[in-house]
Amino acid sequence: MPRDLTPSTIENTFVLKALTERIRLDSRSFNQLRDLDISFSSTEYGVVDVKLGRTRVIARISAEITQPYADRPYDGLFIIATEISPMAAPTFEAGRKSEDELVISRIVEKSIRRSGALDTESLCIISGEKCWAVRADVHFLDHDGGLMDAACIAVSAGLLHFRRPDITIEGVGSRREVIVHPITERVPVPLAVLHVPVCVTFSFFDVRRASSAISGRTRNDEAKDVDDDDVEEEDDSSVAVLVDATLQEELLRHGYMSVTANTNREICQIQKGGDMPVDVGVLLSCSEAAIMVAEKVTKLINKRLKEDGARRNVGNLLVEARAENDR
Amino acid sequence: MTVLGPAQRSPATATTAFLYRVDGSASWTVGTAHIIVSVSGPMEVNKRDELPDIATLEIVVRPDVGVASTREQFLQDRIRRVVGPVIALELHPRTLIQIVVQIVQSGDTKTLNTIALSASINATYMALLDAGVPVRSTVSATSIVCYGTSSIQGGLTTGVLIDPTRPELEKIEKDITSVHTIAYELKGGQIERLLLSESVGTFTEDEVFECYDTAAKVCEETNGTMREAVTKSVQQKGGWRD
Amino acid sequence: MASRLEIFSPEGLRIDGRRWNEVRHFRCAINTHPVSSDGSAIIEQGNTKVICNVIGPVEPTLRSRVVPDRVSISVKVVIAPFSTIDRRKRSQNDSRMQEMCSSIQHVFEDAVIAHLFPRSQIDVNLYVVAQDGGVMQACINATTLALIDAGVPMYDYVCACTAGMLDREVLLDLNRIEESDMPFLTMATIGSKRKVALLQLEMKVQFDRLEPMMAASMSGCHHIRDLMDNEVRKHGKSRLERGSL
Amino acid sequence: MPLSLTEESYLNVSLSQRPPCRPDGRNHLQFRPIDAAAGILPTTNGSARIRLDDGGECIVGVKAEVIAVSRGSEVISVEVDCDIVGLPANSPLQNLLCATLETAIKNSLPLRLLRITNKYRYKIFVDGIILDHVSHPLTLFSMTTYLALLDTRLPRLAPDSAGRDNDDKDDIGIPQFSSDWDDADRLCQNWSPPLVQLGIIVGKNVFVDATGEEAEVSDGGLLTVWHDGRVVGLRVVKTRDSSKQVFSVSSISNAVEVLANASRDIEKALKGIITY
Repeated sequence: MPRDLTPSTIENTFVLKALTERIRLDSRSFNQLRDLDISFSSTEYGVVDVKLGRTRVIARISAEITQPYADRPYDGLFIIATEISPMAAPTFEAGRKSEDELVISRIVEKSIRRSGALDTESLCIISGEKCWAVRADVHFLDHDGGLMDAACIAVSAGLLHFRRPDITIEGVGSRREVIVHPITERVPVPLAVLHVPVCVTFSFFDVRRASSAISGRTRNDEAKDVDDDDVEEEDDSSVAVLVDATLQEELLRHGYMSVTANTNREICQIQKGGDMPVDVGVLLSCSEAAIMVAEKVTKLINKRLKEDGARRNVGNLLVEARAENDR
Repeated sequence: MTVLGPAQRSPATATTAFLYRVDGSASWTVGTAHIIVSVSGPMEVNKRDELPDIATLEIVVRPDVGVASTREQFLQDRIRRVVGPVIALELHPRTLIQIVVQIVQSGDTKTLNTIALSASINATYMALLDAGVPVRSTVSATSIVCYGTSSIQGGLTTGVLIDPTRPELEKIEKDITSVHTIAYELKGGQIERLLLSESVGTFTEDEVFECYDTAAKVCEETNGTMREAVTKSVQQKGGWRD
Repeated sequence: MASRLEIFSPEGLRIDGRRWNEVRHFRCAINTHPVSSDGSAIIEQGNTKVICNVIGPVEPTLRSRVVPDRVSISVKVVIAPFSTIDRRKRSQNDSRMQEMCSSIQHVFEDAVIAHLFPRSQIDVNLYVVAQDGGVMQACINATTLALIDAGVPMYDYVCACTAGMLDREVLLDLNRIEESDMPFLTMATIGSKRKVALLQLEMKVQFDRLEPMMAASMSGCHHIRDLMDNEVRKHGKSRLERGSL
Repeated sequence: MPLSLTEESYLNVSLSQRPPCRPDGRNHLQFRPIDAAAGILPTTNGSARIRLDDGGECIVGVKAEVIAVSRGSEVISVEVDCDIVGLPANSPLQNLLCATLETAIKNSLPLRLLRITNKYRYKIFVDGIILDHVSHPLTLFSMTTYLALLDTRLPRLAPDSAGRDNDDKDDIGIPQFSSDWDDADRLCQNWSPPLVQLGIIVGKNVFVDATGEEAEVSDGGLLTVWHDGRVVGLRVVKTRDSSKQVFSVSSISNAVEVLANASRDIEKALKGIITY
């Protein structure tokens, strides 16, 4: 197994040739997502297994009681850990943080933590003294492209599925202490999730550069082209935009843009790297497409949540515990 | 003090060959523990850790929550002690065999560390088979928890839990007297040698021997489960025959 | 948080007296460190001051950085502890700074005609000495000027500008107070066409507000491109007269 | 660029002659042209930038923070930190620079200048960036710090809380400051900051503002801390990587006297830049 994953040049030219004829290797259309499957653990809250095609990610949400930061006494803590182990692909080393690991953690951080998906004020127990620290650990099991998207979907679904133990505060003034009721005694409490961010990655292919790569013209002749015809207005057809690229497409793409959107038509973050200039119109239509994908994914998450809720509610334990029952 | 009480035992399930980017993968689920192990290799090794006559064995253990700490170091060392002698490292000199153990649900309580260890050993062995790494014999491990609850009438009822789930553990956590993690080497379904015996707590000599016998029976059962899982996955994967 | 009224008065004046589509005072000096670097520039956009030194193309220091068919660009950003209102000493590898370095690196690896310098390296050192919003855009503009001063051939100017949205009002080129109070995006364009090299949005915003923000920041980029172009030509003319070209 | 053996011996001989002759024709007290500017950064209480002829450049920003202090504590809170581009964080050179200046300022700064009320005091942060240095950056950094401290202004208390400050009850909360920056009072109203000068010793001669090559052939370096018209600190500094740097004791007294004159001239020059 070679240490790095770059495919051979024959594979590259084959994929690029297919793209110039608007064909993808796994016969998906350009804006079609791979089949997405979300499953929740039946024995524990907050464990989500997301499969996006061959990419597989497990998110694990956990909570414990700690002290809030001094400068933000009314806010609980929310930490997301996205360390990639060599299990995802042998190119990732256990210790060192590789460059795309950095990009992934920054985008997931912006998509979920900075966009305020989890209301941290609701995590405060006693302001300045005790608060909940919610931690999301993302484990990357299999890397076939789209790690950012899978991680973001996994953490969002995990936050919705997670239940923290119920607590009561006893005593007054400085002698207050917190009693944590185990899940068997009291119905655990869900987290205050304000919106469901879904990250979508668009990969750009410059069809002109792709065709020149195939016809064996090196980049120098391509640079000559640029000088004499830079007047020619680039129409949209020369840029191929792929949604949810596989690892091979990811390694070959000339540029990418990651957009996080949610179902109330809000864009949480956009990160378009500098690797390939793209027309403004294309970027806008990509953001719109991201909202459609977000709606589709959120619908699937809610469907799976309902199924999981039903499975757990065998012998309608929840019905008995509901507040409306006459006491 | 004889060991009383039924030895309840939760069934274990194993699946293999579900990860595409690595050579071999396996998942082991017993009670509330769920471990996924991937094996890559024999592949290139970087200069620093190359060994002239045998393959370098690298084991990485990732916890389910939080960052790797001493608990993971402990698991790493024990897995290396059990799996190391079983793999025929000398057949692939100057190469690297990389084992990554990802604990999805550890099944242990805060203080214990045994369920994750026994499940990891079983999962690692299955992943090695799936990766086609040459091994000398089969390995299987189990966790045995002995507890003694003194009921109000003063009688001391002791019991044994084999690969218990976390709720069961939490129920008897206060009364646990000793915890044993035992791994056997089997050849042709028969127990050959004792590979690992990790015992924590207070126990008498015959209690330990009692645990060894129970563990032997359990390991033979686990071996059966492994055999079924491997035959199923080989049939699915097409195997070399058809 | 500054009250709404103060940020944008009904008469359409912003906190520093600008209209919605006015860029902050843009001053730049080229070839400011002739001795210690091949190309250098200082950019002042409002109160944000960035110094950029470019050394290159040179032999790559690390073997790992050698790319057989094109130049590799390494960017280092030093943010002075006194650059912000409350003094803050940043550690060298905090993730925000590393992300800014890699974004700038990617922008210029595509803007420079890279295949003319195979197996060589260009070092870009950026020093942020005063921060009043728009640090990323000031770094990108400073790097463009420094690369031009270093004589590195580029397809076109890379200019960056920010734009924000306050309720329904689009504001161009935000300062620190505006940046902390509303969602904004940073856009970098290459040349005068509608080509976007870099786009970064960090806070939640309604989708239908995205288009006006993008349009505003694009016009800002083109405006800054003209400002920088005049400055470069003026600098060139003066060097010609001084005969020191 | 390390010097070859012949260059080294030629330079050593020419520097240790009496009278010495320096490769660029300067006498032992002469400085190379310096371009200095103060008050260049809007976000600081005081700032300065100095650029030497050989490309060496340093920017220093001074910021003041209000900290609560226990009654009667005599601690003067000053923190000096600098970032030398090209060297890793807290390298030995950086520690030398910061430690020398921090102790120099702490020993010379009177406590009353930092006092706001009995419970609140200023903490002064001096941060420097040395963008490039060919010769030893100590003199450059200390001159820039001197100029930045000259330029530093601390805002006055707002009129109402200032009035109540005199009676000793001191129960006012966090002090409020007047936002009129022009009449903020200068830190160096009647205090002049310390100035650190590094001279190199070759044979019997002492040289100020040594270039990189001159330091390479020197027998050692002498550092003097100059404050209020007299030398208050002295220290031997290694100016070369090789360990065998040794020079005669007699040359120290002569060196101190030379460096004192140099410091006096520099102080006059730097004070000329700030127009009160």
